[in-house]
Amino acid sequence: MPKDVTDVICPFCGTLCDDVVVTVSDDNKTILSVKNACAIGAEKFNHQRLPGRVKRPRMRQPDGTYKEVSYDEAIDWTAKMLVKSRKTLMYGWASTSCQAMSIGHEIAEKVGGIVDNCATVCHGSSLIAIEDVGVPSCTLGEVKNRADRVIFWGCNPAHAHPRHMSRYSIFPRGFFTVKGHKGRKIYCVDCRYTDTAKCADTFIQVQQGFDYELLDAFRTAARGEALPDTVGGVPKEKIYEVVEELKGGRFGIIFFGMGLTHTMGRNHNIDEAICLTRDMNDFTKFVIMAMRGHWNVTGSGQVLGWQYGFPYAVDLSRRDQARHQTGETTSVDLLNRNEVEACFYIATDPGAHFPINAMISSSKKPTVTIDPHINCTTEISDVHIPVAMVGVEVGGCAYRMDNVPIETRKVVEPPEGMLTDEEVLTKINNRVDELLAKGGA
Amino acid sequence: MSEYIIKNGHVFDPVQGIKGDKKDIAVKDGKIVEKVSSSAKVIDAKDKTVMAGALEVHAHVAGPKVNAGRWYRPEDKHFDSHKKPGITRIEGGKSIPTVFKTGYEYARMGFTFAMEAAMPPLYARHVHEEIHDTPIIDEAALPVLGNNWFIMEYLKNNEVENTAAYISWLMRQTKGYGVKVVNPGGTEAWAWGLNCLTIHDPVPYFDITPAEIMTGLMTANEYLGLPHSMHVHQNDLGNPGNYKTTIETLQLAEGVKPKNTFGREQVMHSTHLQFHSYKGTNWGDFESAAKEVMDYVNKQKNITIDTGNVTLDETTTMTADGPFEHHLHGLNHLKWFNVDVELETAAGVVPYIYDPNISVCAKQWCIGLEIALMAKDPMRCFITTDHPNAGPFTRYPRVYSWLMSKKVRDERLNTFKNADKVIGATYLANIDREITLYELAQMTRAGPAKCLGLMKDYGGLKAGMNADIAIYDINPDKFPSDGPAIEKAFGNAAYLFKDGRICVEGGKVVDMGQKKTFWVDAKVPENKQVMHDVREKFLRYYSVNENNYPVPESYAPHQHIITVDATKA
Amino acid sequence: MANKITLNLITCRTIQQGVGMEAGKTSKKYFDACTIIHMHPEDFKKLGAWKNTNVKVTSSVGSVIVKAVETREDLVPGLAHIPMGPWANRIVPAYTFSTGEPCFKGFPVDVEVATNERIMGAIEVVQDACGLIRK
Amino acid sequence: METVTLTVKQVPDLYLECENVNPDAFAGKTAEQIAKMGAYQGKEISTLGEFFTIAGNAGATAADTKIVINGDCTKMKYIGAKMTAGEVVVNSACDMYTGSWMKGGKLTVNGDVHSFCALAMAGGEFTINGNAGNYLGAAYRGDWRGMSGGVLRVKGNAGSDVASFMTGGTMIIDGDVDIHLGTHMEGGKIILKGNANRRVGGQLVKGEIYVFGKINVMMPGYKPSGEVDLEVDGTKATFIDYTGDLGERHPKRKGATVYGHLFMKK
Repeated sequence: MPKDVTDVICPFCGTLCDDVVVTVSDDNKTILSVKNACAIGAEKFNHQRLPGRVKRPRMRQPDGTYKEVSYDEAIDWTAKMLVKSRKTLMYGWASTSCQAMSIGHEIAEKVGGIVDNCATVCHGSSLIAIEDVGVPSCTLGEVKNRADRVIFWGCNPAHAHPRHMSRYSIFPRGFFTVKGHKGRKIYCVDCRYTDTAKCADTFIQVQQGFDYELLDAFRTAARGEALPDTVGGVPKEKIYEVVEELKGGRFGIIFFGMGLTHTMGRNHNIDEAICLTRDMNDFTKFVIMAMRGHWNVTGSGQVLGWQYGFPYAVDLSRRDQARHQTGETTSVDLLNRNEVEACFYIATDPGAHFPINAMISSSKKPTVTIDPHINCTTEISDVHIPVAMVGVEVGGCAYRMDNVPIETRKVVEPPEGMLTDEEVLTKINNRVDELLAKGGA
Repeated sequence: MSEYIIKNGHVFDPVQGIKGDKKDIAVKDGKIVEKVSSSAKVIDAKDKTVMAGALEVHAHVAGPKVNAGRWYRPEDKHFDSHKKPGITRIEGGKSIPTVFKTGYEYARMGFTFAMEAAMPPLYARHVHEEIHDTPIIDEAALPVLGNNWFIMEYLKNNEVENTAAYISWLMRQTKGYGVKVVNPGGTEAWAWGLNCLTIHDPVPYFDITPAEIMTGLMTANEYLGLPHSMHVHQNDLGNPGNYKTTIETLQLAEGVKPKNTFGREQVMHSTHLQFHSYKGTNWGDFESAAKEVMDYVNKQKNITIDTGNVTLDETTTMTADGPFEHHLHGLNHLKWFNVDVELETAAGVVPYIYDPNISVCAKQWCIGLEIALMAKDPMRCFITTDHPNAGPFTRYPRVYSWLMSKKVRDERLNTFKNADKVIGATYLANIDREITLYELAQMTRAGPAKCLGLMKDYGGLKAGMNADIAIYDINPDKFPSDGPAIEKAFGNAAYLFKDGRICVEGGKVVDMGQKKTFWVDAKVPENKQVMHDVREKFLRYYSVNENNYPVPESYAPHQHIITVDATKA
Repeated sequence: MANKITLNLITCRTIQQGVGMEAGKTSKKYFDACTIIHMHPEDFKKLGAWKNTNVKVTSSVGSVIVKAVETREDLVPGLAHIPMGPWANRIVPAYTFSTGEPCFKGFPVDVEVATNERIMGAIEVVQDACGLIRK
Repeated sequence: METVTLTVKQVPDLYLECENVNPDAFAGKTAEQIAKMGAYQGKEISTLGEFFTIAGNAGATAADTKIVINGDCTKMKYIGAKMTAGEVVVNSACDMYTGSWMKGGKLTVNGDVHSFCALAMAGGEFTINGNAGNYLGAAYRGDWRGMSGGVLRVKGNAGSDVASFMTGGTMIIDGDVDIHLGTHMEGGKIILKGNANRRVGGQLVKGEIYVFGKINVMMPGYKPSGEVDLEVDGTKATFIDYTGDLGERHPKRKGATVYGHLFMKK
């Protein structure tokens, strides 16, 4: 008899919806259907049963083809690579559990790795900004229960966080927001008229790359100072009008995304948005939140935070200290500058998401990729170690975009003999210990 | 398990009333015993001081705001991240050490237990993840309840039983230890950008006052018979003139009787009292009110306090008192972190520099020391830095040196830039008292253990208690006269036994021990109303499902559950 | 016929790209979602191209072949969008301004019609650049 | 003053961390002792002697020590970092952190420097006879204390995020800069002889920026408040005085608000 697994956590985006219902086959091996998830989340669960999944590690042969090898062989190769390399990029972590990350960090500390997560090409800019000016924020339930002014700035939840608007930000009725959507004023600031913009009461079309100037104009307007006639293509009248509306609210929130983090000035755009938020607290209650992408990229920042004190780009290469300098110890910079000798990727696909010049640099170095599926990175790696899908075939702790920790659930069994991230990392850790005890690779 | 006998040491144990006498301490199977076999390993403690392991009664060492303070301050560890030789991991952070450094440093100073002072229930899993990764020391965490919607709604109608049932449910969900209150009502008001600065300010919408919240929680706490009392961070923290509110709050305990099986005698623990003992009307005429506050504390036996000593460092303030952090940011303009937590609480973080050249900071330093030095009963006054708010806990040895040597603290006092002004606004210059080793053992061992309801196992060296033992290179007959020597001795335990295992030797961590997580399972009669309310709130107002809220036991692999039974209350 | 126009390019997530990614990097869904460039109708006119024509997009770091399409998410003239993925990343400049973040949004590209050029597969487009395809 | 001459004999494969190459670390050491000082390349620790030929002994103190470095230093970090006195001359381009946390003495680089140089510089003279990278004279991540003292001169161009969180000292750039000059500045003086791309003085609290060339896009929070005749680094000219950033908080002194100033040469 098929059965329903309830309260399942969706391991796709930082919204970390926890109300998904997954129907699984009687033998716990196959996912039959998925309820409550968005299109992307449902696809992730469904991928579990797609044919053609790689079930054993593969190693690239001299002729460029891949040959299946045992887990032990792949793990031995990986451990030797790590022990030999003087500086290794250990990138990814955003799609695995906090428990797995911890083991990874232990390995990095022994072999001199640089641990970086997907924030590096995503909300890294936001983390820099928060390091610089802090961040007044809240949990998503606060937004649902209190917010009456909601701004989406350079983010497009309709595409990237599909259930965000219905669960937290636009439509839900909360304790002090009994009118739901009707009680909220929704603003969208973007260079495109996105599907999110279509849900907004007010759309402000900013010229691409002028967010910093526009945010500065908002702050200038909030202080009652003069403005030029237009800023970033937006007339000053509009800016004054919106600022007054925001001041008139009881609880305002700015959600922002890649439109700020990737655009010219990067961290400064967020920095200025945070400062605007801070200023608005002189008039009413205002908070701001990053729309974190990967479901557990926040978790990686948290674990690195409590173990080393930095949220990403943590350089343990000297083994006697932890360092962090965005622009130096960040993955793309390390690859651009050929600062590392080997690459270790886990739970990520830089091959698809890094600029090609960084990946060309990566492809010239010994590389191991640990990922459930074949992707653009596995196919330029020396070794691909497939693992169980975290959040589908194995549980583990994850952190939502508002840093709320939620335990993901196992809903089905992984393919027979398939190891989990935690198991693979533990084996690598043990093998590294053996090699180091013998004095190296 | 191995046996040890600690010989020839000067033992200070308030539990047995031993004041520096030479006494052998025997250890077997993790406990202190009357005697051990002849094969026991001998530890020579000649010319050394032997005490029980110390207990931290109030520190922010694990959880979301602590970690925010860590990762948003890379500058706090850019030149302060090192690996020491041996089995330890990399240790980083000055004002907010990483979890590894936290465990090691407490152990090196002779501590074996630390209470995380503020756990937002929705973030309990995070707190436990960090506790799990903190080596050696035992830990527990206090869920914050003073701005919780359930609590405010029940107490508005004086529903003590429902309040107690909810607390019981919440402690089980969060693996929590007791009842923490931070700026009652004020933090909920902060969700609208407001605050409650007196204990009679009504909480917006909830139609209840901070005084009613505290009285209700004290009653519920005793109804349940929890090991610890209500633990309160009062309203109006850190503002000149707040001492009146402080005394008024303490007065709420008058007539409330402790009811528990743990030997606890207080019904209210008022934390970091230094921040609440200010006279004056602004930062210009700001003065110490330590005398006024301590006169009250000394005569009111059912309250305990801790100091919150300013250590004169660059540090990171962090508290569930959201409006206070916003206020502080307005004063120093340094980076402000804030998170409001749905239905429960909030937290803020702001870096702060306690600059000895600024007289306000110097006065705060005086007030913290005055509170400890004016305390008549060292079993009710505990030394803290409200880590990291008044300074990092790693400065305890320095705080001890100021408390234990008038010479050392007067040297500091007299060299402040505005020494005359500081001395004129405080009492410290006229205080001659020096805390003795025995009093220190009361203030850092026996006292906090009793206050936390842990006196059966912690805080003393009596047979049957945990073999948590700190041995310091201090000869009581030749107590060091200079500050650095005192600091060195207290900062580098000659030995630390944790559950009968030597974890620190010669100031060096040699064993990770087997740390335990404590939590309290309070049994109450089945309460359908509360369970209905819980379901309702999760369905309608929380952003997570009820089934994803609890912290599973796997997060506390060596859990120690204290069970209380309030089913017949 | 103006054969080459210069546009300001951004790369962003789309829901189709997200679905395709979770279906698998080698899936048709992923290919269909990411091998496109969204352009404004006026820019189609300037380019002299029909909708759904293959174009060659060239930045300071390289070129890629994708299909030019119109989108329901309106752009302003002069602004173009390729969904994030290995195709977009063939032309994203890796320069980070020492922030760790490459130039994913807001860099100039030349677009020209390339009707007869083939669009590479997801893995091919990466392996090709890395010199891993044996000819 | 004693001179130690370092000549590169081996260019590192990765990057060499030269935190020991400064007068403070060398002081009181002979050439042999200097050769034995450590330098990291990733996790591998080697010695300065493996990478440099070292001639001459250091003086007794940092102030008595001059270091001259010849050969290719493009892959060497931290040269002259944290120096408090003495002199360093590098006849090559250098990598990151050159002269960072410098407190005194004189540092000259006859070539380009990469990013994060002169971070939180507090004193001394630092001259770059080439181009500088990003975050020149800025604060370390998270810190609100950038360059606070000393004089920094760049003969060529500088990158983005120059002088972020600057609180004091003087920075003179003969060439152009990219985006974000003097962001979050709270004191000190920047003289830019060339052009700036965009975002000059954003979120500036206090301090002065002089621009001889053009700014592509002015920040909206700046407003012209008149013209002044000034002599700036030897050049006499009329400047338009802009006050700002009006979007940012500003301190008050004796009841009057203190603004930052951006002087644009006419």
